[in-house]
Amino acid sequence: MSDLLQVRHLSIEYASPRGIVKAVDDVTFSIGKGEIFGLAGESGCGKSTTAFGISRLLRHPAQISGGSVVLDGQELTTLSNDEFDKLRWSKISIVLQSAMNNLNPVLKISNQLIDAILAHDPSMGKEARQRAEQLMKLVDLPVDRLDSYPHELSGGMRQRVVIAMALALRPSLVIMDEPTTALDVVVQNGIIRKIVELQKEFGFSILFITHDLPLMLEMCGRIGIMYAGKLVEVASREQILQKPRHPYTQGLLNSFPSLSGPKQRLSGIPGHTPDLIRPPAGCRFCPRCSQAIQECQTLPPPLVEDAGGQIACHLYSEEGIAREQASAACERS
Amino acid sequence: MKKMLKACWNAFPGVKGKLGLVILLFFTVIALFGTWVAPYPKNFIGFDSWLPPSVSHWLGTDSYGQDVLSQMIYGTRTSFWVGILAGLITTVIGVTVGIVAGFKGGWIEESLMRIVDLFLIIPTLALMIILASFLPSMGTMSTILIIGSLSWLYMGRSIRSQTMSERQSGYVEAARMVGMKDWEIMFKEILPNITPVILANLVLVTTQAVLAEAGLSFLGLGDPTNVSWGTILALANANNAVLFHAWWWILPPGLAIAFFCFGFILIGNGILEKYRANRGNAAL
Amino acid sequence: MSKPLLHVNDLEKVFSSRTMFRKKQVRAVRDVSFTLEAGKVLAIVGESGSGKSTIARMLTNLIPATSGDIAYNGQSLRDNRQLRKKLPTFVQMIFQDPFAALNPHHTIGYIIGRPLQVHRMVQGNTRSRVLALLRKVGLTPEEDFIDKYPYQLSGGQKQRVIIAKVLGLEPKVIIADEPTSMLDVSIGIDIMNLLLDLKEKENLALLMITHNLGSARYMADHIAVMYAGQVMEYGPAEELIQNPQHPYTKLLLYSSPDPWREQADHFDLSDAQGQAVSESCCSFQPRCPFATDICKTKPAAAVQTDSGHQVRCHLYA
Amino acid sequence: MRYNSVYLVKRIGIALVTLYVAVTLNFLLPRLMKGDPASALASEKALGSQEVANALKAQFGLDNPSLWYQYAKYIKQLLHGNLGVSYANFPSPVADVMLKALPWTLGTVLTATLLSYLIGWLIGIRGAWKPGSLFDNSTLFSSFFLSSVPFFWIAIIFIMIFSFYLGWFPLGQAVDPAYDSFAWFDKAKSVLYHAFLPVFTLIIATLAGHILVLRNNLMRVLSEDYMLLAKAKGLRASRRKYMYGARNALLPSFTGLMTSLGHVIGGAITTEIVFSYPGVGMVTFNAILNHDFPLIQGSFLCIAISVIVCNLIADLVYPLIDPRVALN
Repeated sequence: MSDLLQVRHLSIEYASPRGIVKAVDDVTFSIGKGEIFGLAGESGCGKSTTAFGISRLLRHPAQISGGSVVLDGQELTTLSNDEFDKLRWSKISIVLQSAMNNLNPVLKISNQLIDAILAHDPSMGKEARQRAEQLMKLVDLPVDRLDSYPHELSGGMRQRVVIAMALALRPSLVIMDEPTTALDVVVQNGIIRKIVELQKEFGFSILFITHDLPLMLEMCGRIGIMYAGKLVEVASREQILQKPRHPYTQGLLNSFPSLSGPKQRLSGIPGHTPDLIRPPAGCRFCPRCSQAIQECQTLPPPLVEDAGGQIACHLYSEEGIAREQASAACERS
Repeated sequence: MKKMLKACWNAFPGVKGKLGLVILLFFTVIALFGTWVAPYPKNFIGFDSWLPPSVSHWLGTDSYGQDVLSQMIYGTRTSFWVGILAGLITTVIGVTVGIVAGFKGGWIEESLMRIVDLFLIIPTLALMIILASFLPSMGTMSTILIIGSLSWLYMGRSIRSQTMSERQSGYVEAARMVGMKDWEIMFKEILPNITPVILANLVLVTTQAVLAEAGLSFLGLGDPTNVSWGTILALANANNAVLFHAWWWILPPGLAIAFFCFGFILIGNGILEKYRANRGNAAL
Repeated sequence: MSKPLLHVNDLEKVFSSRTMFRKKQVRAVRDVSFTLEAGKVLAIVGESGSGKSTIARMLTNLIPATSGDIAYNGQSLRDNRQLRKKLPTFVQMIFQDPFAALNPHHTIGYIIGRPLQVHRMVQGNTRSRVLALLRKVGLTPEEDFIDKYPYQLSGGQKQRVIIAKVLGLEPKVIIADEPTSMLDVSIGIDIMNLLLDLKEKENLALLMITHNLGSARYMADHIAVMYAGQVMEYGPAEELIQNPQHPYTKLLLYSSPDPWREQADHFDLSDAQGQAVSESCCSFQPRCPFATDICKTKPAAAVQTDSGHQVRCHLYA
Repeated sequence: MRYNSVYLVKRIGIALVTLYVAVTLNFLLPRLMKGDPASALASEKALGSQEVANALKAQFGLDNPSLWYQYAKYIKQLLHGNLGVSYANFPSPVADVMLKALPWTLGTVLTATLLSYLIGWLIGIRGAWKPGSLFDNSTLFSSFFLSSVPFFWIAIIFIMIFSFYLGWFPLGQAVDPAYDSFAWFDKAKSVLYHAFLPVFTLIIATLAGHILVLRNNLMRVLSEDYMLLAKAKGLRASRRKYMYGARNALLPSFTGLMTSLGHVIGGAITTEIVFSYPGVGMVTFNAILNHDFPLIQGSFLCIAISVIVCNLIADLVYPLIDPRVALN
């Protein structure tokens, strides 16, 4: 499966009154064509910043301070604004959290669906309206709703309009930043099933971002776990379900009360996230990690790529494994 | 003493706040110590008229032969006190009405806000003219009362909307959960959180008061015995200072009003910016 | 069976808003009844707009109930001024948003200490009592926290301060309105564990309100599933999760993402959320895949089924 | 039309109530302030003859002490458009003096307010679009300065510069002395030529307020999600700026425009005196000088009525911009 998007050593920082905040630090991952890739992590881990960095939507103080983003073989970070604008929505589109205001309150739904199309193909004129009707049918919304205003739609309907809008120009990558967080679980289920259905039909790739790990495990093929600006583990869904490797991933999985498994007490993760202005020297998860070893305090863990995906933890780096076997050996003897 | 000065210094945040404070101090000094600073006594008409600025008369003399500089200095006192006192009266009324209306809600809020909206539409200056022209004697005190009693409307409304947004927040509901009395929630819980907005409004209202006083005295409704920046301008206009090229009589009062109010506005905006910047730690 | 601490009978709340001509009435809560014993946890689960938060506000007398009866220790709340004055020392609520529930202008010591003074739980200096409360909720070293301002604390720490403040009034019943929905999950679990431990140690009754069935199952002994202001199904937690009866409970269960589940059969569902619910039919009828004619004409009554659940559905009538 | 009846009735209701209060206020003020209202309204010395004074007292029911009777009479007179007789330009009734003066004031004030709102809108948008830029900071600081300057001072300065030293504009008055003999085209030219400076003064004086309000509104709107989405859609900067940004920022400031109308008229009163422009302001000024109370009351009433009417019009225009208001 050739790669659609390659992100190499991406770093994003912004100046705050207390100093430079390294929101995203040396993140590397790739998304295949037609793959649903998940980026999970708790608040402040930099998952949304990464997405906005890729699609060049960073708000003022934040800026990319290093690394490369290659989409379909084209390097994005060096493009000029005008060149990048050509890609906007035709190659990359975005679906934001379904807060009250992701649709312009004073414009009709039809105008907001059409203006993306017109921006890239001004000659459309009449057929633009038909395209808008097509898009509404695509997400099972009644076509007569085209002439109503956003405040007349329910949260679920508004989110479906935004999804239809994102597919207006058949982009190759759709970034979804917490698309269903503000919705009820039943409506969310309907929208997630509609997204998966559309993905199968049009074959675009999805970068799905959320803090809800169970939802991600149900929907995404491969998942990246971020913590305090670092990408700590990338693995397939089955791998993460059966044998999560990074201690933080294990802690996360042990924080979600499940509906079907046995009812036992969960421990969660003690402590709280580090300060991104002066992050701890070694691994950023070290202060909260129960399996921390000597190197963790001093040495940032190297990124290891292997069959199971990517892992950035000393337990799995070469010296780590060597020491592991040594200590295991002496235990046995 | 040093600590108090320090606290007062960073109570006026940012470059704007500091600049505003300097301007304010400059005018306070003149208002308080005017009589010693002014080269000639008040309304003293002992000189030739229309003298351009010279060593003895830094700002020249007007058509009556009064020294413009000393008139300006005495005028500072009136405008200063009118601005401050009218501003305070307006703030006290505006804050109480705003908080009570914003917090209590129901018919109290409805009636108060109807009155405010009503009077906001009717031009306040016209109302002031009516009041001023009918009052038997027009002392400085009555000017302050008129301006104070009519300019709290805008402030009342902005404090009310601020209080309403605070009323929705969690800590007010938590306070009611604990069983705190209404007055405590209003004045010990909500008030500290809207103080920055009150201060910003106080500053705005003081500016309006100074401008209103200048307007009233320009129309000849101010205190005839007293001199203020407004009366100087009124006389300048009435005596066609323009035809006599008497720019030194026209410019200073206007600039003085402008800088005085400008200082206040700078302070107001400095406070608002700091308030918005650290909405998290709003510990003033 | 210990005497019920809290007994709610046929609770109802109608919000009426009057525009110029017509009187609009919204029945937010309808004929809700349940009991709560000391040391037990009841979870009320429902989507937004199902009336669950309205019930919490009625129980704590923040808003008056239109009809129905709320009794604490057998004493009804209705026109009982004495109980209402003392209510804060009987029932307390933990709010959903810890970031907004603490006044940014007061120190933690003042926030926890002030209620003690309001209800004269402590004479004179409240500092030692506040330190004890901070220790009880795990905010140690407590000397560090007592003089801090809310903006210096993380979300989890803020929620612990709120719990400490609530404990200060030594309530018998604690109502937690979605206590962890604004927090990261790894911190939320600690808060839930803390609430469970406190329930055991202090023998409290806990009423938890949430939209997440997972946390309801983790915390509660009994679960009540609410929809459009009515209790659709009420039963022991484990029983209700393993063997749901009411179609809506099934819908909620299968919609909640749970990767550890083998295979979940899906409903197809019309996104008819927020449709006007008339009194003459079962309120879930517009979205119910099993709706029959009777559902459209007669409101469903709560029925005790053989599995011990109370279900409001014609399938079991 | 898209009007929702409830909104319409509510707005007209408020306008009528405000009008009623203004009228009642106008009636009560002289009675509360000075001793005997009769002496205020029809004092013999000003009119020079006893019969005229009595006739006036009868007409206004001042001879009957009961307040309600006077109030009823006052309202009746008002409905006939009779605002009493002005002392200064006796015997012409107040109503005529007002009718002559009102168009001048309304003309200048309305054009000035709309133009200043438009210019303020453009500057505010450009400033907020690139916050912190030189343009933004300079407009911000000059707006602070301008908003703290009295209207009439700007007027005097402008006369000094443009009329006196540069001679581009007349020193005052509304029309040329030989206005009546002009053909209609020259009349219009002369009116515009004389009105330019007063309108320009009003624009500059009120510009600062509009810039500040609009800039703050737009700053808030720019941080909304739909702006981010518009950028992500690759829409042209102009569409984002106006159809998405400005239209949403316009709404709250439109209500601000309505309340600022009263403030502008207040300012216009003093400006007209400097330009000796024969509007309501000038009339009020002369009325104050001559203690001509009926005229003062009359001018106040006219100002209040015109402001209320303008606000009602603005209320009716508002639903056309903000879809949420008219339809719900």
